Amino acid sequence: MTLETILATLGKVVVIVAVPPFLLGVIARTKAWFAGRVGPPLLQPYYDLFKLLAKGTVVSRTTTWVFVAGPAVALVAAFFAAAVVPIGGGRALWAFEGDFIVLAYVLGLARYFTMAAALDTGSSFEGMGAAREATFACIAEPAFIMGLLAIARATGSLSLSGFLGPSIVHVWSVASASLVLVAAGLLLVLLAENSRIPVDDPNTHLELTMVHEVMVLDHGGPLFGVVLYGASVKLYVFAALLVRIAIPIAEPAWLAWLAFLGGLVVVAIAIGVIESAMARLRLPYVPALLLSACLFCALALVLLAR
Amino acid sequence: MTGCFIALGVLVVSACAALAFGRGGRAASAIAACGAVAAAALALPDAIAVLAGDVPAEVTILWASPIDELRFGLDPMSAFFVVPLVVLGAICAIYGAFYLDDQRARRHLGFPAFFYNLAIAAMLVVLLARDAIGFVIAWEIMTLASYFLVTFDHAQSEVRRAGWVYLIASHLGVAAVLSMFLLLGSHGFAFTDLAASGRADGGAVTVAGILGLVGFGVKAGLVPLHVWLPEAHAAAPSHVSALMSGVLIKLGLYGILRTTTFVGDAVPWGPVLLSVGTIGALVGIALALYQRDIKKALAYSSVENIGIAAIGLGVGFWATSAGEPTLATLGFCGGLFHIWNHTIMKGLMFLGAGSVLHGSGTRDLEQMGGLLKRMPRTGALVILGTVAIAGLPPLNGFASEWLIYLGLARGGSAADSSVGLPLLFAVAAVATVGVMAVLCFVRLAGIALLGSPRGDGAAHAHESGRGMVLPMTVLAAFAIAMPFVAPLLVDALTPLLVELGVEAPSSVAAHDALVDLAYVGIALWSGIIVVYLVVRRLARRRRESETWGCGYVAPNPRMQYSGASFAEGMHRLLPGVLRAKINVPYRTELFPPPVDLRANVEDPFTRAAYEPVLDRLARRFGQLRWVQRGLLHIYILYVVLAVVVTVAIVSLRDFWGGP
Amino acid sequence: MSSLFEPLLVTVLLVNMFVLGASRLRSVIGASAVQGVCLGILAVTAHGELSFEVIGIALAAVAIKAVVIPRLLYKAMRDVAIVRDVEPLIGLIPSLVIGALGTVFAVVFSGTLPFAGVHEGSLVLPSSFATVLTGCIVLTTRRKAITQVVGYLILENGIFILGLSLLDAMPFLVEAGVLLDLVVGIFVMAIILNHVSREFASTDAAELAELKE
Amino acid sequence: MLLALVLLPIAMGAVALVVPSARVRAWLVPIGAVLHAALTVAVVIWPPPPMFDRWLALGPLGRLIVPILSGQFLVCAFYVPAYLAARPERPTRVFCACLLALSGTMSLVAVSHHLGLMWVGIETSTLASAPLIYFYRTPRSLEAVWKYLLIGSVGIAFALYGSFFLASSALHGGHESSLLFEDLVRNAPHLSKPWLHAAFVILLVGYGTKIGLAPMHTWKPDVYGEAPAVVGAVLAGGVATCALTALMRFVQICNAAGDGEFARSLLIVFGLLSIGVAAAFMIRQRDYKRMLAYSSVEHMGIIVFGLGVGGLATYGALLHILNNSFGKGVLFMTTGNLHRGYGSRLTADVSGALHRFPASAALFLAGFFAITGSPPFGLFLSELAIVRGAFAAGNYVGAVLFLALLATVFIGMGAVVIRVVQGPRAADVKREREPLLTILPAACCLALVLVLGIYVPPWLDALLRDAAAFVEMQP
Repeated sequence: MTLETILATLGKVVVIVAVPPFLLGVIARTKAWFAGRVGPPLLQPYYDLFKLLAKGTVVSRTTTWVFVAGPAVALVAAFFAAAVVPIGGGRALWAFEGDFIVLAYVLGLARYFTMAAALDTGSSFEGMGAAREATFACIAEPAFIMGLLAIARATGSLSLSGFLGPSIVHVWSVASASLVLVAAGLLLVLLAENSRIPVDDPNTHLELTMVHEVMVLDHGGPLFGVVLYGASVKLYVFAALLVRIAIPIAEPAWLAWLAFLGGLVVVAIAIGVIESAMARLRLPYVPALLLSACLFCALALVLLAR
Repeated sequence: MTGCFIALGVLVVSACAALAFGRGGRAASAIAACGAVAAAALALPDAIAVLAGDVPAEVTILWASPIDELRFGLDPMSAFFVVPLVVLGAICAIYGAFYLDDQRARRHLGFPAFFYNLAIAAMLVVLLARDAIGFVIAWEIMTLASYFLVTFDHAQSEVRRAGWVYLIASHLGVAAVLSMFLLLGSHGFAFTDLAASGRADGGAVTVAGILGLVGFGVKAGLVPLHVWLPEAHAAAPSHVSALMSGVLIKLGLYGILRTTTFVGDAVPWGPVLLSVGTIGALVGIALALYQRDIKKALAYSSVENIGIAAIGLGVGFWATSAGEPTLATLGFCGGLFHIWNHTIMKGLMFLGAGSVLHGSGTRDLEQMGGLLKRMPRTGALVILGTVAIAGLPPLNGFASEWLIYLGLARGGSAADSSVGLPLLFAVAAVATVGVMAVLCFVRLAGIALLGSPRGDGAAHAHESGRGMVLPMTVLAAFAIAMPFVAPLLVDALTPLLVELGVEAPSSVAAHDALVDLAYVGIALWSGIIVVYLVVRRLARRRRESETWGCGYVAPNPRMQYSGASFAEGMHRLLPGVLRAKINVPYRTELFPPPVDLRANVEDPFTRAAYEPVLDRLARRFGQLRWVQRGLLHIYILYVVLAVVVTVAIVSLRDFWGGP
Repeated sequence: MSSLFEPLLVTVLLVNMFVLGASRLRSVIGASAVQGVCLGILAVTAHGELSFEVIGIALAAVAIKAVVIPRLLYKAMRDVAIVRDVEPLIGLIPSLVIGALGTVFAVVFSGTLPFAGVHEGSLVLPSSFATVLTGCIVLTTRRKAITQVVGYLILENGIFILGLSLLDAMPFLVEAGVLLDLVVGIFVMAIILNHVSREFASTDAAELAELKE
Repeated sequence: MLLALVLLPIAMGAVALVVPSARVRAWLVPIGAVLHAALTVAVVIWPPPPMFDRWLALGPLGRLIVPILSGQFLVCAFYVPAYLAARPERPTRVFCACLLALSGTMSLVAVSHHLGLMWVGIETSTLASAPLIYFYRTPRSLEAVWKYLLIGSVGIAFALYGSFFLASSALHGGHESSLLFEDLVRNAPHLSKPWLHAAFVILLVGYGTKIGLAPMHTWKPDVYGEAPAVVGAVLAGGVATCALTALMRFVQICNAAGDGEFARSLLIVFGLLSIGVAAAFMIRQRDYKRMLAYSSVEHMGIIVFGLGVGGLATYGALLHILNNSFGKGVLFMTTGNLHRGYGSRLTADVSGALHRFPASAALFLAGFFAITGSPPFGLFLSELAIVRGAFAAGNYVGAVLFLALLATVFIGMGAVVIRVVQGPRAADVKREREPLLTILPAACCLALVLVLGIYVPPWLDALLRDAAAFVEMQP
């Protein structure tokens, strides 16, 4: 473990811990810019986090330890996912064969405990959010796995760091069409998983329309802080996947890092643009949207497996 | 082998003793439980020894005709199934003793104890049998004993119906299995002779293979044949459904594995098991989603898990025929470990459901709620069970699915497109099943344990005694420990893989994968514990108040999301035939009278396929009734006609030199 | 003596036709008595020498078939006070036609069987089989219970004819046993018939159809 | 010695007629049965010489059938005292006498080696069983007796006619015709074939009526439905077995004459037809006693099918005769208890018997599993031998049809039995007293069938092999 690798891993850990809330800031600022407002400062999410962690909390009488376990497991799962996804042109913190399946199932674990925490409060709104989240996940998950599987099949490796590494450059040259399909599919999955506009409206006030926000309706103070932070890391994970597929630069380390961080910001801006340009889809149409994500990835799989 | 025989003796003796002391109730259950535990203690070392590479023993006992001789043996394949049988058998026996205790006054507890031990003994003989007749006799005794266990409280009509459906299905299954043995039994009935006549190619061997698949598939619960499983598990007392779901249906898979050793590749086992498994998994979890009775939901989840195990075995067989030992090892290890894991998880879940039923007095999800507050220990164990059975990482459910995933993914990405694509789409299918399982089991745990109680049974629920919680804790410990123990067990499976036809099984790939997973497990466990403690500490300054209902002041439990509404989103996306028939009379009057919604949640295969066919057949038979109309003349006419017609045919045939 | 053989068998066949055609019960019982007598004479003529055994059989047959059983049936007919005539289920003419067909079938069938021994090409087998078939037709087509008993009697006569051709082979004891069983059978049927008439107030077959699926 | 076997029960019957007190008369039946059984054991161990120049003899078949008959009668006999005690108002004089006489006539059939004598034996057994069926003196039982007598007599007449055909087949085959089996078997190859074929057909239909093969089975449901349970047991176990013995003698003659193939094909057709008809009428049967009758038709079909398949299946058929007669005993005696307890035979009125009559209901359920051939019981082994024979003989269609029909019977019969045995427990229902003597015989039958399912003792196996070889005698 030379000094240089220690420094690299430290750098990666810092990025994983520090960058995610910044993405939320960028999205908020983009939406404000679109609406002609000045918008909150880029570091607003950090301020919110510190404020929330310092506050006391109000807990419903019907809840049990599951209510607290929800946000905790969500955060752990998000960090684990971040550790497995390759960062800045190089490899991920942790890479082993078939880690993209563990990634999907760890996110499933987070989803389990978030939904359980929502049901723990016994409120009809949180139950509604949990039910919707479960239904949409049932269609988003296969798309996610098929997308990653397509790239794995194309590059021959089964590890995220493997197939999102340098070998993807060759795939771009050979089968760029299917990669675009995969990227589109993963973008839709990103929007669904991180409660972005077409699937869910993050800052609406009408509980009946929410999906993710309503699941954490009752979490207050530090609990909500942990939830927020977990959600941001999860957004970072999906964005990082998208960036590593879209911008496969690995050669000069500084350029790779720059491209990676720049890519994250570009993805955040893209999300902000989509949120400003579109309104939330009616609920019965969301499965149709996610089904199209599935079809994209399946088509990519078929094309690549030819 | 001697350990197993002594265990058999202990089981049968304790069963009869339990029957004798039945009147005492508690004495009977205690004797039976001790018998089961002693048998486990005796049989386990034998099985583990054979698994660890000891030379398999074979015993031949000469018997009176027409059986002529009975052969018994313990080879890696049997030993692999003996371990879960005796372990879960002992645990459920202890649980059962306490579970049935409060019925001591009303019921004669000797009988369930007797049939319980008899069932375990019969299953042990099934696993030890090395000749067809001994196998079929033990198989049917197992069916009869489990039938009497399922219909323990036969006062309720649906229990009787469940028992009856189980009896018919098993009987038809045995008929198919018997025909297979007879088709292959031309040289003799020992398994070695069956394998010998199995090597001769020809249509008969393929037909025998298919008969074996169908016959054992009924017991394993492969999809079109699974209709008896949900009703039987819902009707049986919980420790019996745990035993049945944990071990009995696994013997179906054991039977299929035995058939593959007889029939060899006259039947393309890889693709067959893969497709049957995928369909089974998808249909099983789709039906488990909207079940209102938690034990039925768990039973359908068993159908799903058997499907996943079949997929694992399918990958193994496909890779063996394609000549890739590493892939075959991955598939087989995945499939076989999933059998062990499912035994642990499903046993824990059914015992948990039993404890919930014992505490809250109901199995109906819509009457439960808030049980975690009232039954903290059972609640926690059930949540751990649901996480495991949904196949989520740190626990054992994911360990075996993980190997199956690797087998499928590696096979898919390496092989050419004609074979690769189905494998890759199988990965997608298993992923869908996994995420639907998460939905199904969050629904079970969430609606039953969390929130506020919906029925007064749940409101006054009381925690189960130590006797019921301890067995569940043991199973939970297995579930937690399994992913870390798995890497050590992989090379224990190599003799079994050789028996399944893998030439040079290299368990390196499987070993490395499990080691990676162990690290993932350690990371996740430590992360969750640390972060949970930190978050709890952060949120220590807290104030209790009502749940936020958007300003609505008087919330009541009925406003909570119910099981049906939770699954309704996904239920609507299911294909039409799998959906429950919900009929709501549509009233158009100005002041419509109260209307009730009735959902027919009967198994779609029974409702759409089996019942109509059987009804039509019964009516067709009914039309034959006029033959017995009561008129004496007609009866005598039958006799006369019988003489005249037969004489005519015979003499004509003779006259014209018939054959 | 053997010259009487053929005409007697022909008379038996004629009696068959008469039984099928008769509409009154009394005449049917009379016909069965006549057939009994013919059988008696047949028993004697079937064998050359008149041993004590053969005469005994003949006398027993005539006594039982012509005297004991008909009187029994007449008494039963009187006790039960039933309507005198025979109500056939399918009408007299069709039963006659079926009777004729039966006889033809009997002749054709016995043609296929080799007939060695003294009765080369004789009418024994066809007449025996025809009588058996007539008995069956009476059993299956007549509504009254008493006519069914008569039908059974004619069936037994048919079998007795074939028995005669084996007389030298069949020891006396078995022949007597067969006759004895016939008597006991008819006797038990008559007893049951009284019970039936007391219980059901008529021996019509329609009442006797309660046991059914 | 052999004559004693026949005359002893008839003598006991005569004594029963004379004895004044009802209790003593009721106990005469079991005493007679015990004596008969003792005599049987003596006869089987020290085979006596044939009597009346080989009219009465004990061949290999006889040595198997006589013990079955006397054992079965013994078990049923011990049921009679308790059965009659429950009906003090009924006159039992004729009942006991006829029952004992029936045992005598059955033994006569088993030991007689003369065609005519055997016919007389079967005819007298029919007449002896008529008053037994009419025991309840109801219009329905009267109708049952009338049908039993008429159809039985027509059947017996054809049997006699067939015997005459067989005698004349010897006569016209160029040899002096004799009705002794030894002679018939000895010069079997010289019998004229057309006569033999016609004889076998008529005999098959004649004795088939007594066995209860389809389409001549129509009297069985009415008779077993109306007769008292113990009479049903004796008829199904005893009289049917005698008729089967007669049929086996003719199969042996056909085998000896080298015409085995012809006889076997007919037996297979009639066997499968019987199982099919029984299966068809078993579905949604409303009366559980009539259901037993169809079960009897089915098992006769199975035995005849076994004889038809030949080879290993003949051994299976003989073992099945033994298992079936005791299996039927369990079912009939337990239904007798349930019928007396509930006062009705319709499955609609009887449910949840396990709560009121636990012992009888449990035995009834176990009997059901035994009779439908579930493994731990003997009937599974015999049916397995039969199917194994069928597969070995390559008769796949027959074997598959056999298994399918057995499955249908299981479903049909199971629906009735499960409905009767299991059921809701009404509040006021309490466990009723069941006299030991009504339970013990059924339990012994079940125990025997269970033992036969696991271990067939060597001496019994030797008996079965000799009988099978005897029936399968090649020219």
